Amino acid sequence: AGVLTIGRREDSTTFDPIKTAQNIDLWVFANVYDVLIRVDKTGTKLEPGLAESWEVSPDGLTYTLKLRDAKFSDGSDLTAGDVVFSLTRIRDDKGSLWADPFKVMDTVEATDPKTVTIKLKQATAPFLATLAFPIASVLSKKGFETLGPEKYAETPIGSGAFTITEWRRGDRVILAKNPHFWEADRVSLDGVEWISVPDDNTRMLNVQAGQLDTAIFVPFSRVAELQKDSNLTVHLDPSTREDHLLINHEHGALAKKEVRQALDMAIDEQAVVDTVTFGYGEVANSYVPKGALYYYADNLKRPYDPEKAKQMLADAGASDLTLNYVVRAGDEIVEQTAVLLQQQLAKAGVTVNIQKVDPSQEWDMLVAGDYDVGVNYWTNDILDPDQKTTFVLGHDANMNYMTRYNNEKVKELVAAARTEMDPAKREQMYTDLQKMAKEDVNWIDLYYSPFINVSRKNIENFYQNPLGRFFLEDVVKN
Amino acid sequence: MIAALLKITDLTVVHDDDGGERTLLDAVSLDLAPGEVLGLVGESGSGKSLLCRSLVRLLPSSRLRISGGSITLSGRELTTAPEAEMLAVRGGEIGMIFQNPSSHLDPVMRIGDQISEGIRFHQRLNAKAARAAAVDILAQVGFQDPARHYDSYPHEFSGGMRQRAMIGAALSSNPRILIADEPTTALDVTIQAQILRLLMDIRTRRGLSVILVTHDLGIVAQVCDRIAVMRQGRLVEVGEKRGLLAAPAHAYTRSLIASHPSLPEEDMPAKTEKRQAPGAVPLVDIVKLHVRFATGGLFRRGAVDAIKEVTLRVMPGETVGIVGESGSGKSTLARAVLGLTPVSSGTIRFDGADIASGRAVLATLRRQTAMVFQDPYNALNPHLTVGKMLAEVLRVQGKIETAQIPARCGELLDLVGLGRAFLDRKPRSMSGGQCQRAGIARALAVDPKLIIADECVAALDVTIQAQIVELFRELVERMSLTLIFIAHDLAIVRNLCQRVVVMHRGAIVEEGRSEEVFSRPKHAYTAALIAAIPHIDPDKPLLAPSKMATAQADGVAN
Amino acid sequence: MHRYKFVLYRPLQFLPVLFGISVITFILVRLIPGDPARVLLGTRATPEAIARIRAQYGLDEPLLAQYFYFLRNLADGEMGRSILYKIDVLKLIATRIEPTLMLVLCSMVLSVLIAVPVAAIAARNHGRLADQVIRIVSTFGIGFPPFWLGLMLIILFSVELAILPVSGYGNTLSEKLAHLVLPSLTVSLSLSTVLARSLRAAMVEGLRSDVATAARARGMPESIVFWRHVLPNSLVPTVNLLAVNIGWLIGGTVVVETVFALPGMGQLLVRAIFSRDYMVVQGVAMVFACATVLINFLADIVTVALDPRVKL
Amino acid sequence: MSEPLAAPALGRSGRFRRRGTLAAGVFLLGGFVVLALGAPLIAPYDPIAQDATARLQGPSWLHSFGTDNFGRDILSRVIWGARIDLQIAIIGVIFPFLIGTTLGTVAGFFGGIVDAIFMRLVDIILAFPFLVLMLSIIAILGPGLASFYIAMALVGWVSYARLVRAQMLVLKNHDYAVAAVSLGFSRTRIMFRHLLPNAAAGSVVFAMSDAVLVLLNGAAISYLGLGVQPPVAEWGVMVAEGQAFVTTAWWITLFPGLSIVTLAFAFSMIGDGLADLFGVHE
Ligand SMILES: Nc1ncnc2c1ncn2[C@@H]1O[C@H](COP(=O)(O)OP(=O)(O)OP(=O)(O)O)[C@@H](O)[C@H]1O
Ligand SMILES: Nc1ncnc2c1ncn2[C@@H]1O[C@H](COP(=O)(O)OP(=O)(O)OP(=O)(O)O)[C@@H](O)[C@H]1O
Ligand SMILES: [Mg+2]
Ligand SMILES: [Mg+2]
Repeated sequence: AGVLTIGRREDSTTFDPIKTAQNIDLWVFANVYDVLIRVDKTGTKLEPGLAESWEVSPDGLTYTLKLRDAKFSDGSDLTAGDVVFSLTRIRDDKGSLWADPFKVMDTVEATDPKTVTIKLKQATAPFLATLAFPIASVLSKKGFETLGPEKYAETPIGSGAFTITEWRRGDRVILAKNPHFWEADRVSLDGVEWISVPDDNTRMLNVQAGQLDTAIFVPFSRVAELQKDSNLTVHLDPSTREDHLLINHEHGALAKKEVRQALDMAIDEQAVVDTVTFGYGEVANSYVPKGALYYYADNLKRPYDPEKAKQMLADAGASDLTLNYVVRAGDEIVEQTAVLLQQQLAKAGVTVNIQKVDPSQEWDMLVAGDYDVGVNYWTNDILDPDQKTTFVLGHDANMNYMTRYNNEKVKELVAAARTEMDPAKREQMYTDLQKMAKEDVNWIDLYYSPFINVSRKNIENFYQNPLGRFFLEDVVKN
Repeated sequence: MIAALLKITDLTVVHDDDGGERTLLDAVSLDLAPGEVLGLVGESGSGKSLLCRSLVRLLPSSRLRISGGSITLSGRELTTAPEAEMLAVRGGEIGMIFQNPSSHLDPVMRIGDQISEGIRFHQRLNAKAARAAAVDILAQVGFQDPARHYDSYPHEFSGGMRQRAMIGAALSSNPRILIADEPTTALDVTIQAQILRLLMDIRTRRGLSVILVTHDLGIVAQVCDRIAVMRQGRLVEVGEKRGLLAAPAHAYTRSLIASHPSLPEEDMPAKTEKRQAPGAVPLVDIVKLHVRFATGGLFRRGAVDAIKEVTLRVMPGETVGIVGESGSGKSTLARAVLGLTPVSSGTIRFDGADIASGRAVLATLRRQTAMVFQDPYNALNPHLTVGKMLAEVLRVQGKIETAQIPARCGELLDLVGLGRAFLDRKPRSMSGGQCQRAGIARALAVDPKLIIADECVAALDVTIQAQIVELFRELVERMSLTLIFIAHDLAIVRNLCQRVVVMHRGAIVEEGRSEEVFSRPKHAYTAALIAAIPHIDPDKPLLAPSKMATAQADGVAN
Repeated sequence: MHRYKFVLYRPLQFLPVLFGISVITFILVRLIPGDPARVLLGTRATPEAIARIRAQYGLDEPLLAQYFYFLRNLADGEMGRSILYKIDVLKLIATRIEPTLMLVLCSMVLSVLIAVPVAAIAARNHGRLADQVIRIVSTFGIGFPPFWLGLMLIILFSVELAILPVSGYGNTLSEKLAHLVLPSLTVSLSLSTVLARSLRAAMVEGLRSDVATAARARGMPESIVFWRHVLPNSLVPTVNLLAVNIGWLIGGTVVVETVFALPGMGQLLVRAIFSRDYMVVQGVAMVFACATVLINFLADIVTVALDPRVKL
Repeated sequence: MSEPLAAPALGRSGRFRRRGTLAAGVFLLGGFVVLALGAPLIAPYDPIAQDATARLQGPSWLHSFGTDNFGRDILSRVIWGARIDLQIAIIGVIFPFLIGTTLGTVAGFFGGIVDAIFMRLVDIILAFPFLVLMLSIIAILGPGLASFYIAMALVGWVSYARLVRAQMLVLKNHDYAVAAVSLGFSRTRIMFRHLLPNAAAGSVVFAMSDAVLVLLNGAAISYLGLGVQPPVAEWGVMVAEGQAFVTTAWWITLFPGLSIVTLAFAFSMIGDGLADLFGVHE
């Protein structure tokens, strides 16, 4: 019983699942809306959600989902019609930010009140994982139509463990236990408050002073101190976050594979882990996060060797390399990494000019190719590696995540892996992809790091899975 | 003589300097009898104000202190009395009127409240009774509509009304002694006369003793019973007024009386007048000049006619005096002549050319005329040394070669009697008289045909005043200058100018040869002005009822 | 009463000011590189998706047309829709205005409550120890970065002493006030020193002034001289200083809001600037501008009330 | 009431204080200038050299102000930071000062329509949320000192202009201004040579407190993440970055913080001293 208060950096922007791409929103959707298929606590398996069971036709084109008896928070029944409405809306709504991954759906039909049949245009291996994505939340068709999009985005009607009673914009989202949740017995809390506390120090002090039960986004620098506090538990939950150094392959010497490899060798990832993550991270050897589906643990880890790097650069005719390093302002981690890498690269004779810009502008510069290197990170939204792989290596509209990396063989393999339905073969394909990416140095993998949260000792089962979902339905407040 | 009400014996006030002590009041002894009016005169800085303030122990700085002597008020020692007791003495026993009512009245408090405040504190009356008492006092000091004026703020009053309010505040707690420190110096002669009469009235009605500080011997001669003369912190002479004025014992008193600018007796010889050739072009020719200032805000537009229909002609070599009360438009006229203020209608010709006809005429005008300003401190740029200031004028005017500028600067200073040591001085380190002379030197640097001197002696000591007037007289004679001399002190104008113009409320009311205007004023206002001048001869009473009536009718606006 | 007539026509002068501000903000936010659609779409942006969002918010139209819409909306009392929050900007501002307003108000009151007695003590002990101490402390007080000061206050009052809430904004008025104590204190510590310094100077002058001497000469005790004559005369310049500072404060609450997690306009503004939420930036800027203009207007009225000589 | 008179003018201590304040302020500021100029000689370490073995160490003999999370020596960073912060305070004030006094002089002197337009502009800038301007300009031009200076200049001039204009309105009616006109001096000469020097005293005093504000604005911008480019040592950035360690490694924020406060103190003292000297009030 009791109300769990959680401090986070920012407040939500909307509760319309298809109109946001921000983690800050997505992570709360999971508490309010249920999805057809869920990702489990380990972040590696799919499990039944609103769909009790599902079948995929052998050609991989038809999905038949059987719905369980579930109700919306207003007490009305959740039917196949609601599912059809929600899924087609993602694909067709003008304001939808997520239309692309759902364009593969040809038809979505309610074959009976408890059965939904989805026909795809082509076989797509990650489709089930996509359905587990919070944006694929099931909305109440009737509720949406009576409330209208704006009101619904403020006080939605969902079928999740909690329901929104009040949203004080900029301050907090107040959730109450949803009595109609089909797993209502599982929920111990009376409610949850997501409270925005932007300043990291203030957020931590709130938990230390006992004014918040939990706080997320604990800075690495605070972990040791918080661990010493006997009233607190620090959670270091495995995540799919992976930080990397983007390289613009179109800029001068960076087009040469050897130069990129030399840069990789000039970077001491372990030092980054030690200094920036205070040792709570782990050196990355692949773009696929450690522990995630198809992660290739034995992938190459280039040793740190500035001398050799210098030599390689000289051999490649790039001994006086000067790099324009774009840094996102206001992100402590990114800035610290930049300061560290600047010094490391200097040892290999590379001059790094740090250019700090505000986040939207950084984005613009990356897209425009107006940079040489820059640090970024990615957390998976769905458990299938396809989403990230397509963005990073699939040569889509994003120019391979703005790196302008270009390798036809990789491109073909990414496409093939998406439609391959045999898990064993897919695993091999992704292993190959990881090796090829490493060889080409599409970017430089830096480190994996956990989600770090802190809670008071009286809070039990506070857990975040690697995709970022909080299992608040299991949390107990003593 | 009756027993003294206030007895000062060997009062000494010193100033603690960084090094040692400087004696500012040196063993001053003085009494004041009940009902007596004691005039305190002396040069500026002689310690008159300090003496007054010592009586109520309100010295202007913490570095000043009473180091010896005693002050007894009806037998009670004040120099050592506890502060609480002094609270009752101040206001309650000794009331004070200050020279400058504008700065001594609280600008954000209603006049009446400033008076009733003292009543409530000293007489422990409630608000309502205090108000009634204050209204009564306002009536006593001559306010026509005291109930209404109670709620006025100081800025809504004229200078004379403010001074009367100040007197009201001083009287509010029924003091036995009134100290008036130069109560009329800032005021017009006509208003001055009115205030003095008020003081005397109150004295007779209440049986007050008054100490009246002034530097105008005329005033003491008119209103005081006894006169005390101070100089450099010492009391040099004290005595019954007639005796003292008739036979001053001390040399300083004699020089003071000698430099008092009196209107010469009617039989004084007329000034020699340069005859103008009949066809000569007037240097300044003003025809139907009208200057109007817009006042007020967006919705309450009003206008003040500072100059109305003024026609005036000044021939080369003439010395013309312009007199008139404060606000009568004298300065505005001067500025208009020099093209420093926009003219509403009428023409001004300088040496035959209309000054509104173009920049060229204005430029000529500015090369041939110069102005000396009323306020010696404000008229000089505080950031420039006298030498730099003169050099700049010479350079801009370009009448002499650059190489000769330094020499010329020196000459100019010699001419005004300052000496070359002043080349490197800034105005801040100079006395008022010295600043005024620097201002005159600047005017001479232009090598002008015409000098307009706007009340350039009003702020000065009588002795320095006399020096400056003498300087002008010399200059006019030696350099064939044309001089327009503005003042409200008629005696000086009478001494210096051939012709006089009397202004009243923006218009010229009388004009003519000085002797004539002063001896046979045609206009009532001129007569009132002349009558209001306190004469140093106590037997020529200022406060004769008949003349006062005219003065009030014409000169004083409430 | 005619002195207050400016109350009627002064608001007319606000129009050109607000118009100027609308033009400047409009141009300024659009000069900033970066694209709201891309910010909204995040990492997954595709060119088509971007184009769709831009069309939806009218960002693909010519600038002049956009400005025209903005003005037309403004005339209708609307400020467009937030791209980030997807609701009406005015509605969004309405949900965020109170904490900022309260913060400014409380800081102002607190600053005055601190500044007046401090200045009074300093001025009445002019040149003595108390004065020197106050001078030095206040001179130091100006130099503290508010984000650091705020944190120290939290650690002291909320964590160590546990007598005040760490951060946030409450529900009831008393809760809100409790939450506002530390933020206002943070602002006041620098604001009040500025005020106190000005006030002290005016009071020192006032105590030496002829007005004070005249009151003393009427036998008024020092307390009356000070509170009835010196203080009222010293307030006029301070009111204007306060108004100017509040103007700055209104546009600059973000740091304090961030440290104390106050869900106010400052935070909204910064987030809007960073995500290029044009409409919100414009809206907030307009609201801030109106508030500043209003504050100055109030200061004018107070000045006129305090000093009968002033005519506007 | 203990004292006979509670209206003491500047007493003995007063005169000493007047000179003393100014002298002490100048002395302190001079100290910072020496630190800034002599940084390469005085600073014991390279301000940007990292030392992985000496991270987050408290003050010790080796590192008297301790080290930060990169193992950089705080003392050296504080010393080198003096260069940047002095520059911020000075440049951040000089341009607004020059622009403001010039515009204020012209507007106040000419009055009329020039002044009316000018005042509306001032109103607009005063009412314009400073932060929007600051952040926009930084976003347009990119973070860094140049943008900061430009933003400060665009906004900061208003205060100076208002001060000078108000003075000009009074001074231009002063007799010595009228005298200058009557002597045939040109307008430019009167404005800038005769009136401005007298009108500028208040601005000069204000510039001193403004320098403090500029420093603090710089720190606030750093807090929002848009200050100087890393790894440059600047006090505001050091405090802002050190916030993460405020409870664990207090020395990272304390020393740069104290430096800001002390520099602010120096400027305030000079301002006070000048105010006394010129006889103006803020
Ligand atoms: N606050 C002060 N500190 C030091 N010296 C002072 C102070 N006030 C007055 N004095 C000195 O005391 C002396 C007497 O001054 P006081 O004001 O009494 O002169 P006064 O006779 O009233 O002159 P005036 O006719 O100009 O008013 C002067 O030499 C003056 O310099
Ligand atoms: N700039 C102005 N704006 C509005 N009214 C003005 C202005 N200058 C002067 N006046 C008004 O014009 C009238 C004449 O003023 P002026 O200064 O010429 O008088 P004055 O005779 O020189 O007085 P004083 O003896 O006090 O110097 C006064 O009523 C004054 O208030
Ligand atoms: Mg005197
Ligand atoms: Mg005049």
